[in-house]
Amino acid sequence: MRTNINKRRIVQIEETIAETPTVKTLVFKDSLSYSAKPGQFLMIWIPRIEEIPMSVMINSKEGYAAVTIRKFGFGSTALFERKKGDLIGLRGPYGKKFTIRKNCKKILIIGGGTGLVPLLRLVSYISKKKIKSTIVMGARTKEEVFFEKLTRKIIDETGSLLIVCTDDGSYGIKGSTVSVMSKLVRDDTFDCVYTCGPELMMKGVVELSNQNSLPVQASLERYMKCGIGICGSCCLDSSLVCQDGTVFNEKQLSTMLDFGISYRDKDGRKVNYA
Amino acid sequence: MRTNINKRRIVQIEETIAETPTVKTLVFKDSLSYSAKPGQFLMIWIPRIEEIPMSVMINSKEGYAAVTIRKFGFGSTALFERKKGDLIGLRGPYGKKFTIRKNCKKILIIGGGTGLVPLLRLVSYISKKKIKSTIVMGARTKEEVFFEKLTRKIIDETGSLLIVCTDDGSYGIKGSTVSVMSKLVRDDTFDCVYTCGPELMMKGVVELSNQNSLPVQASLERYMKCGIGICGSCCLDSSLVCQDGTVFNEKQLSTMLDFGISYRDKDGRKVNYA
Amino acid sequence: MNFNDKNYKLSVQLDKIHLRNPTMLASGILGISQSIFERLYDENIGAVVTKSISVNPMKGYPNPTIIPLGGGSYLNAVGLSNPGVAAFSKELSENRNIPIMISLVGSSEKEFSKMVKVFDSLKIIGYEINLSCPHVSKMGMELGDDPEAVNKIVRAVRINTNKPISVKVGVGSIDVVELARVAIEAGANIITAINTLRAMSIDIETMMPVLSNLIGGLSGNAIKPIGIRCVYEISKKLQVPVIGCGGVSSWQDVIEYMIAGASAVQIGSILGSSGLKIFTHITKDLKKYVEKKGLRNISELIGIAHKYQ
Amino acid sequence: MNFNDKNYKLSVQLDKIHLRNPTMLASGILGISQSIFERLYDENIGAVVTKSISVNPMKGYPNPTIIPLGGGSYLNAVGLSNPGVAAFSKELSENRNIPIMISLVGSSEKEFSKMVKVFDSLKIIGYEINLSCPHVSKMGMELGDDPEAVNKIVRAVRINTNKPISVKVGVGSIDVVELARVAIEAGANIITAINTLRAMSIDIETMMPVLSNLIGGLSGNAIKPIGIRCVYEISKKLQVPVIGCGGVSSWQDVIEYMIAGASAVQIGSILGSSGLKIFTHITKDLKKYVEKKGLRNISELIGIAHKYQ
Ligand SMILES: Cc1cc2nc3c(=O)[nH]c(=O)nc-3n(C[C@H](O)[C@H](O)[C@H](O)COP(=O)(O)OP(=O)(O)OC[C@H]3O[C@@H](n4cnc5c(N)ncnc54)[C@H](O)[C@@H]3O)c2cc1C
Ligand SMILES: Cc1cc2nc3c(=O)[nH]c(=O)nc-3n(C[C@H](O)[C@H](O)[C@H](O)COP(=O)(O)OP(=O)(O)OC[C@H]3O[C@@H](n4cnc5c(N)ncnc54)[C@H](O)[C@@H]3O)c2cc1C
Ligand SMILES: Cc1cc2nc3c(=O)[nH]c(=O)nc-3n(C[C@H](O)[C@H](O)[C@H](O)COP(=O)(O)O)c2cc1C
Ligand SMILES: Cc1cc2nc3c(=O)[nH]c(=O)nc-3n(C[C@H](O)[C@H](O)[C@H](O)COP(=O)(O)O)c2cc1C
Ligand code: FES
Ligand code: FES
Repeated sequence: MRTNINKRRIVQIEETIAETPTVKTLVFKDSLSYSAKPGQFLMIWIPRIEEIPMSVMINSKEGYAAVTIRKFGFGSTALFERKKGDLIGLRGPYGKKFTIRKNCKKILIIGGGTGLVPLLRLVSYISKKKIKSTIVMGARTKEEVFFEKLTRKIIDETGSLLIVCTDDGSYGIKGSTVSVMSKLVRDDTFDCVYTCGPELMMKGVVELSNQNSLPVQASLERYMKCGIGICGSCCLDSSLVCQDGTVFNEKQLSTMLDFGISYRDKDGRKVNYA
Repeated sequence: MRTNINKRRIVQIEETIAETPTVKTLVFKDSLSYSAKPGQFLMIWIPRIEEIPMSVMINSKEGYAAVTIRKFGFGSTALFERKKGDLIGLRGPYGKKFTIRKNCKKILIIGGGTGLVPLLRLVSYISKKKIKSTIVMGARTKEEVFFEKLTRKIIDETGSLLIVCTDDGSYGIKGSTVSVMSKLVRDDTFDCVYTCGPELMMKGVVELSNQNSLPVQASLERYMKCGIGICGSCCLDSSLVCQDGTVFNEKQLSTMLDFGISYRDKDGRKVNYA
Repeated sequence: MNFNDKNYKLSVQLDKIHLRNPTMLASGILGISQSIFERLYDENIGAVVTKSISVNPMKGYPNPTIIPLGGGSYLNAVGLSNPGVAAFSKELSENRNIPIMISLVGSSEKEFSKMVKVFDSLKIIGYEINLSCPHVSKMGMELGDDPEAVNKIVRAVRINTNKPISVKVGVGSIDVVELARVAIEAGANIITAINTLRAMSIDIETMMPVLSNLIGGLSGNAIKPIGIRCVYEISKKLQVPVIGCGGVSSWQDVIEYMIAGASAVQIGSILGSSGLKIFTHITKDLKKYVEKKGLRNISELIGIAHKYQ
Repeated sequence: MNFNDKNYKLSVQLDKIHLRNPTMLASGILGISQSIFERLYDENIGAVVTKSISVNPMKGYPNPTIIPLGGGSYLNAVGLSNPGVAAFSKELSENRNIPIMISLVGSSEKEFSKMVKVFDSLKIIGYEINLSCPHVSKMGMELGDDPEAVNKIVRAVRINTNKPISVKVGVGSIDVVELARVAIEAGANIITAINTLRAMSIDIETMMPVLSNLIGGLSGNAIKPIGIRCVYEISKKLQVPVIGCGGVSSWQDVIEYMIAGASAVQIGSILGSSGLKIFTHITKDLKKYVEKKGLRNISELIGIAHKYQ
C-alpha cells in the first residue's frame, strides 16, 4: 500500500478549469487520488521545476481527481500555467483525513481560498452519508469567490446550507468567515467544526469552537519537502504536519504553541505570521 | 514466494541418524523444506566453512525435513560432523521436481548412493497416490546399503517392490542397478523410469530406457554456487542444472552432449568422467 | 554503569558518551526542532543528531529533494537546508536532558571553529562533522575526499571543544578507512559511517531527472550491506568507536551493525515508512534479543565478527 | 544500418560494434559456456560478455559465494573463478555468429597481452577489461584504483588488438569519471559502468559473516541509482559510448540507463529471479515502447537527460 502511494505516477492534464483569474483546477486520471480521503494531499511534480503539496480536489468522473492551484510563487505559478495535455507527476495521497464521529448529525464547515479544496471532498463525502452541514466560504472580494456553483450542486437536495462572505461585502455577506461563524454558533447547534484556509482564519475558528465547546478539526499547511515524515521541514511543535496531520483536532491543536503564531521557512527558521 | 525461498533460515539440527559409517542424516525443522517437491534441493550453509547443495530428505514429523550426507570432501565432511544442537543455514528448496503423468500406474525407480534421497521423497509421494513402483537400490557393497528399512516402511502395503543389489554380491542381488533394470524391463511393463545416482549409472539407465521406449527422468548433479541461475557453474550443455533441472526428461537428456561424458570443475573447465 | 541492572542491558558507551540504548537519529532526518527531539526521546531513542548546521542559514535546493524509490530506499538532494548557527543555537537553548549531537557542515576550518564556539555552551553530548554529504559542492564530501582539508577541519573543531567529536564518512573517492584514520589522527573520537552514496533517478515518461539537483544521495535499504562493510572495516582496522548508519529498519539490522563493529547505530530514511515509534519498537525488541541470548549487556556484541578471517 | 527498417528500431552502435538490440549479458553471469551463449542468443540478447578470464584457471573462493539479499539485490564474492585462457579459447573456438565480448582480468599488463594474443583470432566482437572487481586482491579494483596501472593495462591490450575495448569501471577509491578518462586516453573505446560495490552481510543468528571471503560486491536492484549516476556522469563529461550496468530488471530500467547516456545495457543478477527469457521479454517491450513513442530508433534516447542543468 505505502509502496503504492509513494510510486510516482505521470499523468496528463485532461482538462483545466479557470476558477478565478489566479485560481485554476487541473483534472487528471489517477485512481489513487480518486479514492483519496477528505483532507489528504498529493506531492505534485512539475517536471524540472518544482514539487509542491496540493490537496486532492474532487472530480465528478470516476477514476479522476484534480488539484486547484492558487498562482503564488515560482512552483505554483508554473503549475497554474500547465495546459491540457501537459504531464505532471504525482505521489500520495498522504496525510490523515478529516474524521467524523458516529452520531454526528450537523456540521459546520469554514473554508477560505484553496482551503476549500479538502473541504469540498468532505462535503461531497458527508452529502452521501446524509449528514447536514452549513458551509461558510470566505473570500476577500467577489472576484476571489470560487467553487460556489460546484458546492451548490453537491449539496443540492441534502438540506445543507452554503453561506458566502466577502471581506469587502462585494458578494454575499459582508464580513470574515469567523464573524459569520460566531453568529451561526450562537443561533444554531453543530456537532463538529471543520476548517481549512489561511492559518490566522483557522486560529479564529478554533478559538471560537473552543469557546463554544465544539469539537473542531483543522487542516494545516507547512513547508513540505518529503511529505512522508523524513525531512522534518513541516514540523509544528512536536508534530509533523505531513504525517500526524494535516488534519488535527482541538486536543492536538491546543498543545501547539506555534499554531497561528509562527511557521518554519525553507531553511527551518521560525517566522511569525504577520 | 521466491523471496521466501531465498531467505536464509538458520535451523538447529534436532536429530542425527547414522545411515552407514560415511552417510548420515541430519533432521531439522523447516516448513519450506518440509513441503519440498520430489527432486528439489537446498543450499546448506555450514557457517564459516562451506555452502553445498543437498537434496531434501523426507522426515516423518510434520514440518520437519532432513539432509542425508555422504562424507566426501571438505564441506560434506564438515556437515557430516555436525551434531545435534548445531546450527546450519538453509535456502531453497530450488529446482524442478519429478513429474508424473496422469495415467501413470507403475513406475520403475533406480537409485544409487545419496541419489536415493530425492527418490525417497518420490516414493513417499507416489505411495500416497497409490501408484505402484519397483525400486532398485544399488550399492557397491553391503556396508553401503542404507534407507532399506525406511523404504520398506514407506512402501509397506502399497504393493510396491524393493530390490537391493550390490556390485560385490555381499547383499541382495549381485550386480549393478543397470543389469537389474535390464531384466526388469524385459519381464515387466512400466510407465516411466526415475533415476538418481552416479552419473554413469544414470547414463546406463537412460540408455536402457531409450532402447525400451520408456519415458525416463533423471536428477543430475553439477557444481553449484548460486542455485538460482546466476553463476553458470552448473551448466550442462545449454541447460542450467539448478534451474532447468535438476530433473530432466528423456527428450532434454537426448540433447545433452556432455551427459555422462563430462562435467565442469570448480573453475569451469570440462573434466571427463572416469 | 551497573551492567547487572536490567535497565542497562541496552546501554552503550561511545568515547565519553553514555547512551541508554544504541539507537540514534541520523542527521538530516527531522533534525531541526527541539520539540521533535523531545518527542523522539519519549519514543526511547538513545540520542539524536541534528540536521547538519552551517554558519549561515541555507535554503537548500528546490524540490523535488527527496524521492522514495520503493523497497525502502530513498534518494535525496536536500542541499543541506538548515537554519544556520544563530537560529539553531536558540532552538537548542532550552535543552536540558535530551542527548543531542550537533552535526556541523561548512566549507572551511574557520566556519567550523565559529560554529563550535557558539554551540559549545549548549547542553549537548558532542559533535558530528559531516564530511560526506555527496551533493553540495565545496562542502561535505568534496572536503571529505581531501585528507588535508579533513585534518584541518577536525583540528579546528578539536581546539574549540572538549566534547566528543564524531566524523561522518561516506563512500567517496578516498578509501573510507583511510579517511577515518586521518580524522582520528586529527583528534576525532568516533566515526559515523556511512552517509548516502551519489546516485540518480530519471523519470522515463518525461525523460527527465527527478531531483532538482539531478544527482543526490542514495539511502535506506539499498545501502545497508555497504554500511555494514564500512563499519566492519573501520572498526576492525582502526579499533575506534563507530556509529553505524545506512538502511537500518529493524532490530535485526541494529544487531548486524553491532556485530560488524558498531557501538551505536543511526536510523534515518526508514522513518518515512515507520514513523517515530520505530525507536520504541526497536529498543523493545533489542531488549528481548539480549535477554534471549543471555547477554549481560548489548555491547558484548560489538565487533564479534572481527574474529573471522 | 537502415533505420527505416522495422527490425532495426532497437539496433545500437557501440564504437565499431553493431548490436541488434541494446541488451547484453553482464560479465560473471552464466558466462563460461558457448552453449549457454547460443541459448541466450536465441532469447534475443544483443550480445554476451563472458565471465572474466585470467591467464590461468582460478577456482575462486569457497562457497557461500553468492547471497540473494532479497528485494532483487545480491551479494557475491565468487573470487573470479574461471577456466583460464587455454580452456576458454577452446570453448569459444566454434563460435560463428554469437556477438561475444571477452572479459579479461589479470594482475599485470603482461597477463593481459598474453590473453589478447590468444583470444584475438577468435570470432569475438571485442574485449571488456575488468578493472573493478571489488573483492580479489591484486586484480580488478585494486588496479582500477591506480591510474598508472590502468593506463598500462589498457595500452597493453590496445597494442595487441584492433577490436573495440571497453573498460569496466566501478565505485572504488578513485572518481569514476577520472578512471574512465584515463582508460579512454590509453586507448579504450567504450566504458562499462558499473561493477558491484564492496559490501558485507552478517548472519545475526550465528553472528558470522556469510560470504566465505567476508566482503563481496553488491549488485542488483540496490545499485541501480548509482549505476545511472555513473553512466550519466561519464557519458556527459567524456562523450564516449557507455554500457550501463547495475540493477537492470525491466525494459524501464533499460530506457532509464539509455536516457542517462548508455548506448547499451548489461543485465546480471536479475537472472536469478527471471531466468534467461528476460531478454526476450525486455526486447519485446522495448520495441513496443519505441513504437509508442514514435522513435525511428532507440538510440535517439541515448543521453537525452544530458540537456538538463
Ligand atoms: C498539505 C498542503 C496542501 C496544500 N494544498 C493546496 C491547494 O490545494 N492549492 C493551493 O493552491 N495551494 C496548496 N498548498 C500550498 C502550496 O503548496 C504552496 O502555495 C505552494 O507550494 C507554493 O509554491 P511556490 O513555488 O509557488 O512558492 P515559493 O515561491 O517557492 O514560496 C512561497 C511560499 O509558498 C509556500 N511553499 C512553497 N513551497 C512549499 C512546499 N513545498 N510546501 C508547502 N508550502 C510551500 C511557502 O509558504 C513559501 O514561503 C498546500 C500546502 C500544503 C502543505
Ligand atoms: C542438486 C544436488 C543435490 C545433491 N544432493 C546430495 C545429497 O543429498 N547428499 C549428498 O551427500 N550429496 C549431495 N550432493 C553432492 C554434494 O553437494 C557434494 O558432494 C558436496 O558439495 C561436496 O562438497 P565438498 O566440500 O565435500 O567437496 P569438495 O572437496 O569441495 O569437492 C569435491 C567434489 O564435490 C563436488 N562438489 C563440491 N562442491 C560442490 C557444490 N557446491 N555443488 C555440487 N557439487 C560440489 C564436486 O564434484 C567436487 O569436485 C548433491 C549435489 C547436487 C548438485
Ligand atoms: C532527506 C535526508 C537528508 C539528509 N541530510 C543529512 C545531513 O544534513 N547531514 C548528514 O550528515 N547526513 C544527512 N543525510 C544522511 C543520513 O544521515 C544517513 O547517513 C543516510 O540517510 C543513511 O542512513 P539511512 O539509510 O538510515 O537513511 C540525509 C539523508 C536523508 C535521507
Ligand atoms: C555472481 C556474480 C559474478 C560476477 N562476476 C563478474 C566478473 O567476473 N567480471 C566482472 O566484470 N563483473 C562481474 N560481476 C559484476 C556484474 O557483471 C555486474 O557488473 C554487476 O553484477 C551489476 O549488474 P547487475 O546488478 O545487473 O547484477 C559479477 C556479478 C555477480 C552477481
Ligand atoms: S514534509 Fe518532510 S517530514 Fe513532513
Ligand atoms: S548454480 Fe549458479 S547457475 Fe546454477
